[in-house]
Amino acid sequence: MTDHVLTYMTFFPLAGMGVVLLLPRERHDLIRWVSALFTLPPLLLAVWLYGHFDPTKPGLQFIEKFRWIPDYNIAYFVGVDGLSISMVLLTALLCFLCIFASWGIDKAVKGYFALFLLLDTGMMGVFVALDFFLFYIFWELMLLPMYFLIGIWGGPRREYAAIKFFLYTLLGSVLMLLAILALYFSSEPYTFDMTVLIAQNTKYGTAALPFWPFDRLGWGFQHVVWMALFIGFAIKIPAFPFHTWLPDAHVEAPTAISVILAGVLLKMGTYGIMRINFPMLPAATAELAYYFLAVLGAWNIIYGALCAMAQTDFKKLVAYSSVSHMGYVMLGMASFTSQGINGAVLQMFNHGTITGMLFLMVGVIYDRAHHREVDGFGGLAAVMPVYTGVSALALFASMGLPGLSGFISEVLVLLGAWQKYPILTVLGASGVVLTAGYFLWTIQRVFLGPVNEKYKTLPEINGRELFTLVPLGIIVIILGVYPNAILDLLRSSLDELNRTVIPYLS
Amino acid sequence: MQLSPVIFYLIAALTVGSAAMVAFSRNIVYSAFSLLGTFGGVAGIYVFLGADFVAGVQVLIYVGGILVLILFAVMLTHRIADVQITNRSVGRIPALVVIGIFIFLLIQSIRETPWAKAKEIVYAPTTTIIGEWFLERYLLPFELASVVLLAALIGAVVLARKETRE
Amino acid sequence: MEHPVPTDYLRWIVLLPLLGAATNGLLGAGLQKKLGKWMISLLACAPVVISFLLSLKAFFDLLGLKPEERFLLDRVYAWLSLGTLNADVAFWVDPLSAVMILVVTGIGGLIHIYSMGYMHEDRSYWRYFAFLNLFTFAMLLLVTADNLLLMFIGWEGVGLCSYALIGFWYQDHVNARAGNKAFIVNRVGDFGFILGIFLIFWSLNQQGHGTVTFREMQRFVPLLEGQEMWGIGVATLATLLLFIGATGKSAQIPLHVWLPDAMQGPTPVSALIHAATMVTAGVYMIARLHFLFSLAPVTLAIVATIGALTALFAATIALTQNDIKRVLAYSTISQLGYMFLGAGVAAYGAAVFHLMTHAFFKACLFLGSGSIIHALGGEQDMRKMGGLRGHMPYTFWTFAIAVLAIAGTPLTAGFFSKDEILWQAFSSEHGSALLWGLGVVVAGLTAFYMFRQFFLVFFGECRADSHTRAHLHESPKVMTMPLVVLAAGSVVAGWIGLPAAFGGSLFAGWLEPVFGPHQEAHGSAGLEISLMLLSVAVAALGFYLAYLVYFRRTLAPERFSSLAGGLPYRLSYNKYYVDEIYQFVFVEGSLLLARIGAWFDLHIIDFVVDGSAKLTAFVSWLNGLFDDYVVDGIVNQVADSTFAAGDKFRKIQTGNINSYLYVILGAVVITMIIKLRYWS
Amino acid sequence: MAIGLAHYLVVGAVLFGLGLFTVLTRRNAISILMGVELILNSANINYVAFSHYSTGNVDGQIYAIFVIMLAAAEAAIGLAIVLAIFQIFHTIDVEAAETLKD
Repeated sequence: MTDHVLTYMTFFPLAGMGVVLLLPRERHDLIRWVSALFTLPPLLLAVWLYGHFDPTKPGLQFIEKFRWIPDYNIAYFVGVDGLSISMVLLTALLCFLCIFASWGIDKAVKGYFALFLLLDTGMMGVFVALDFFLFYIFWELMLLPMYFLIGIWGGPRREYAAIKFFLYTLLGSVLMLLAILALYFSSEPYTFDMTVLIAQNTKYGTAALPFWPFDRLGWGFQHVVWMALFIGFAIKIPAFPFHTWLPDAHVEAPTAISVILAGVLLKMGTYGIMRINFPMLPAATAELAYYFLAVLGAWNIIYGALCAMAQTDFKKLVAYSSVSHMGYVMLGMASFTSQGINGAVLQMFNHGTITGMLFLMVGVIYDRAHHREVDGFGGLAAVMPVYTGVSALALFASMGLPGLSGFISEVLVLLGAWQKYPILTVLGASGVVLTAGYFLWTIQRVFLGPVNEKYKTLPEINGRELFTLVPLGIIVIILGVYPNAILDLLRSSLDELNRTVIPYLS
Repeated sequence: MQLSPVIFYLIAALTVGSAAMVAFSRNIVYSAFSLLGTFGGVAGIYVFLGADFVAGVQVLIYVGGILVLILFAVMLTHRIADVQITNRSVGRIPALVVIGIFIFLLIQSIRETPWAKAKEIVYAPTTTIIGEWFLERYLLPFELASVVLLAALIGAVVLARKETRE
Repeated sequence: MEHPVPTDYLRWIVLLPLLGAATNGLLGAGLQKKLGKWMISLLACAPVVISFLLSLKAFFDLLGLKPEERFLLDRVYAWLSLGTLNADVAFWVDPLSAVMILVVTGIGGLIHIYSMGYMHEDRSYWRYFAFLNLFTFAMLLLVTADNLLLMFIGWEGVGLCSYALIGFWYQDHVNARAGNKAFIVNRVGDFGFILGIFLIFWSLNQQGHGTVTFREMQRFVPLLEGQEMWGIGVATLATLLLFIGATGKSAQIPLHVWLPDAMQGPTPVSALIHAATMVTAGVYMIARLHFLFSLAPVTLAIVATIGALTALFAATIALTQNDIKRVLAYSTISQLGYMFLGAGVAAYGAAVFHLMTHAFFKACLFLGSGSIIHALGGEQDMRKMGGLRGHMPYTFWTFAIAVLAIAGTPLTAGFFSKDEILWQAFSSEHGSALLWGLGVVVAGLTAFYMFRQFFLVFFGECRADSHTRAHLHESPKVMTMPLVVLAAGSVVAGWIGLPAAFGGSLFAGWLEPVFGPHQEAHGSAGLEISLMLLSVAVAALGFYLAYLVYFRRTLAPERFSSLAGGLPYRLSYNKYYVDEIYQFVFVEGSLLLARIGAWFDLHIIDFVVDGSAKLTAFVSWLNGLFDDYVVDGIVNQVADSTFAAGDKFRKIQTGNINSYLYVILGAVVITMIIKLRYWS
Repeated sequence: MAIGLAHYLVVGAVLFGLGLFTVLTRRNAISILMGVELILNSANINYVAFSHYSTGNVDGQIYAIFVIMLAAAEAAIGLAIVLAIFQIFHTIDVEAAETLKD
């Protein structure tokens, strides 16, 4: 059992999909409960993993490896280190909670939950895969259900959103595939094994390529591959200017899918950069991080915050706030300091829980009022006090209020970034003020003020909704008070990661 | 004169001859039964080529499965009496011409191409190694094959079942 | 370090109010319904009172230690440790923070008790006390934190509670907006503060001693001398950034705008947060980091100047306001200006001293005004008050004492602390006669506007409507008792800080382990006494003017308001239009930027994205046309000619699968012929 | 003359031609399927022959087995379709059952 814990975690939901498909399609409750049952074991295993992971070792743990397609040196190779275990925890948790957030889906229930479970497997796989080929398969596996989940169960403009999402990510996938093949054919012997590719990271050339525009930029093979991978990942993050799929996808997607999108999918971008770009292409990383991670990250923070301020759709507002918050991750990891990179990964985790809460919270109000116009509410605090309390927790955590988890990661990121890019840090930190501005304004418009007569009788948040929100809220508080709960996992792995890049920094 | 070429030519003649029966016979039942000769002949050729396992599979699946299936289909869809009418064929002459040219060209190219030669030609049993390879190198296609077969099975059941009106 | 006394009770000073907040916040609604409000009061007040007792214990424990090792440290657990960054959750009490925890829990406790009376009618009684406790927790955390990051939690935490309590009656948009304003303006300050922390940590890290802990910082800060960033000394830059934080929290120019609006909250909140404790956090922070500020004379000069200017600026606004709480709010800003003036001339002890005395008399004033507002059924306009002296004796007398104290009447607390600051402003090496002059002018203005308020409220005709007048009553005991205690404090608290000329200050001696030996004054005792007399004279002049205008009414106020075409009056009455300017520049500015950003997303980026999709579609349409007309045209031509030529092959061109097979076969045959003929 | 690769290929080629002929000329769906079987068999002969003479390993044989598998699936589905068509049109003449096109 313990030898294959990652495999079980990854494929349990897939088995669940099989079971769900065999269930009669009109037994909605049965389907829901079976889905919940099949997302619970990964969560329990993730907790077990958390307990048994040895945080003092920087390397990979819980490795499983066997030859899969030996002709092309493709292996089934999974394992976790500090970077991925945090993401695995997040994925397992959010997937479990999102099943409950999906309870209200009543259109083609069977298909929805089957696709959801497939998505779960895809996401988990991305975070545990250590073979490039496997990684790509999971990456694409996740794209497909996402497309259908948005395109079928989404809002009024779902087709547009789904296709936009699909095209954007497909573009990213194509570039990534090219980069993967480029790395494969420059490895010796040909291999998709990430650990081997990392061990060979000095081999990929940095001499400028002899054709335009690379000769002008002084870019070598490494840089080109880096850029291809980066664009693939940047679309997922989403970094400016590849971010416009996000608001549309979020607004149209059903609540649980928004949570998954923001909570897990966005992390794949930054995870990929840290898992692949950093150790495999350290020279290019050292050269390009400033322009494409730090500057873009700071710009993301401010730009996302400003765009969020202008939104009137609650969900769109939260979506743009994600753009802003992911900027911190980029800025933090570009600093190559212990605080910065740990803060970045912690921010990924925190953003997952906090934004998850925010989307769940928007979902609650949307289910009741059937619209999301920020200006259309008012005085909800008097109507739904418990809901207001939980929402306030989420909103303040997102603002980076000290004592809650968002603060820790933002401070670490900015503290780390300051040591390399003080000016960008000042810009990034000003995002904190803007964030406070638009969220407070939102609180004021939605929750405060005189009660809107139309919504005087809205029912209070119910037990199921609380069940999805409260665990996240507890995590948000615990990590604010005791961030070592996650930082301990990350520290040694990420410091090791830093050490691979630092020698190349000029 | 060695025995094996003789046997080879016999088998080849059986194969080709019964294939010709399939192609030219006016009676579909004869065509179907001629297939038995072709399939058996091909199995013999496999034996000649040292592919014992494939030969076995050929006999089991083609002769034992597909052929029986075809015969069933023939029996289910025709009254034996009016076979000639239903097994009509059209445009034989142009087809024969074109295919004749085609076969001629094929044989030409078979003769002219310098085929790669194996280092040594072995006549060892292949079942073991095929079995191993199925579970190693060809694991994915092997698994896929089972899925395909399952799908075909279900599909055939769905298609052939009588539509019941409610 | 081993301590002769156990220190792990320190955490309870801080955590008890948090526990109170948590129970009231989570269970309060139910408890209030089931058990009544007394349970809430008990849960809220008991922790603060116990905290106060524990603070006293800490104070006496400190007294029992030798002056040079007078501090207590309670390390709870490692909070953040990454690379060279090490921040613990640890509570640190030295003489400075001992003063602060006594003030916070002492005055905070009194205000808790007062609130039991003031808020009695409110439906959200539990929510009020949950936030009040949470505030106490955050403030205690701020003052006992042993490192900058932990302090920052308290720093922002008080901001949050202030936000929640200002907007406590959230059903009114005005209150909610005031809360927002407070939080956002504070955030601007915090932005500077956190950058200051980064800068300090980074530059110490450069020296190999990255730390955010106060004690270690004190040890290593001298290393910063000579280090530069962007052409400015690191110490100067860092202190300036921290000072931005202080201006936000302590409502100094230019971030003072939130405090007057903060008066929208319940009055006890104004007393606790916006007068006695939270707003003094900036002063405390500067005092805490005095070793750093002392390295940066430029910053000190700026601090002193901003302090003096704020004092003057706020005082001039206070002259013309009619809202009883707004006058007090501007007076708070003005008094905070004094404290910054003191801190800016490196007289940290004097600043902290004034902080403490101010806490007493300003809390007393606010609670007194709360008592008045309570009695008048929520009326806050002084033009509708008057003649309340007879109706509310306790309130009257305590208010009178507090007004005397703030006006700097000799022998009251305000007198000693204010004069200490003025004397330091004059005599310290960082001070100047100009700063002193400004301070004295403000003293005169303070006396004027405080007595203006006093006379308007308590003397003359009662201008309230008859209904309100019929209900006039003194407030209940639970509200007046705290007033009496605070009034007593407003007098007595000053006596522990006698000027050097009168025998020296106990208070300064107490803080000596923190700030180092008391600075030798440059002037003589005689000079000190004469300057003191001068400022008292100026204050007396202010009193006399107020007396003439608002008590004797021999001078019409219009004589002043119409001065110089009424411009100074209008400026003062409209708070120099700062709110309007900020609204226009910052709020509208960022909204404009926001709209530009959103527009850019929608019309540029999405235009490119959708455009490329459309372009692809267009290209494929063109492609289709090409296929339809060019390729198919040729094919059709060929087919037609074949058709015409070979009628005999009509039979095999049936259009079914066979024809395709033939085509394929034909193509293969032709290819093979070519291959065999020409390429072999 | 010893039997070599070419012999097998020729058998395969002829078989292919006959299969093609059947597919081309027959109008009976079952006969067409028989033709397809002939074509598949000819391909298999080539696979196994190449496997034996050219590569010397069993790759070709494995491909042949996969082809047989696919043929089985194809036959099952194809004949099922034929039966279904027969039930509807009462004929399996492909030209008579052209309504599918419309």
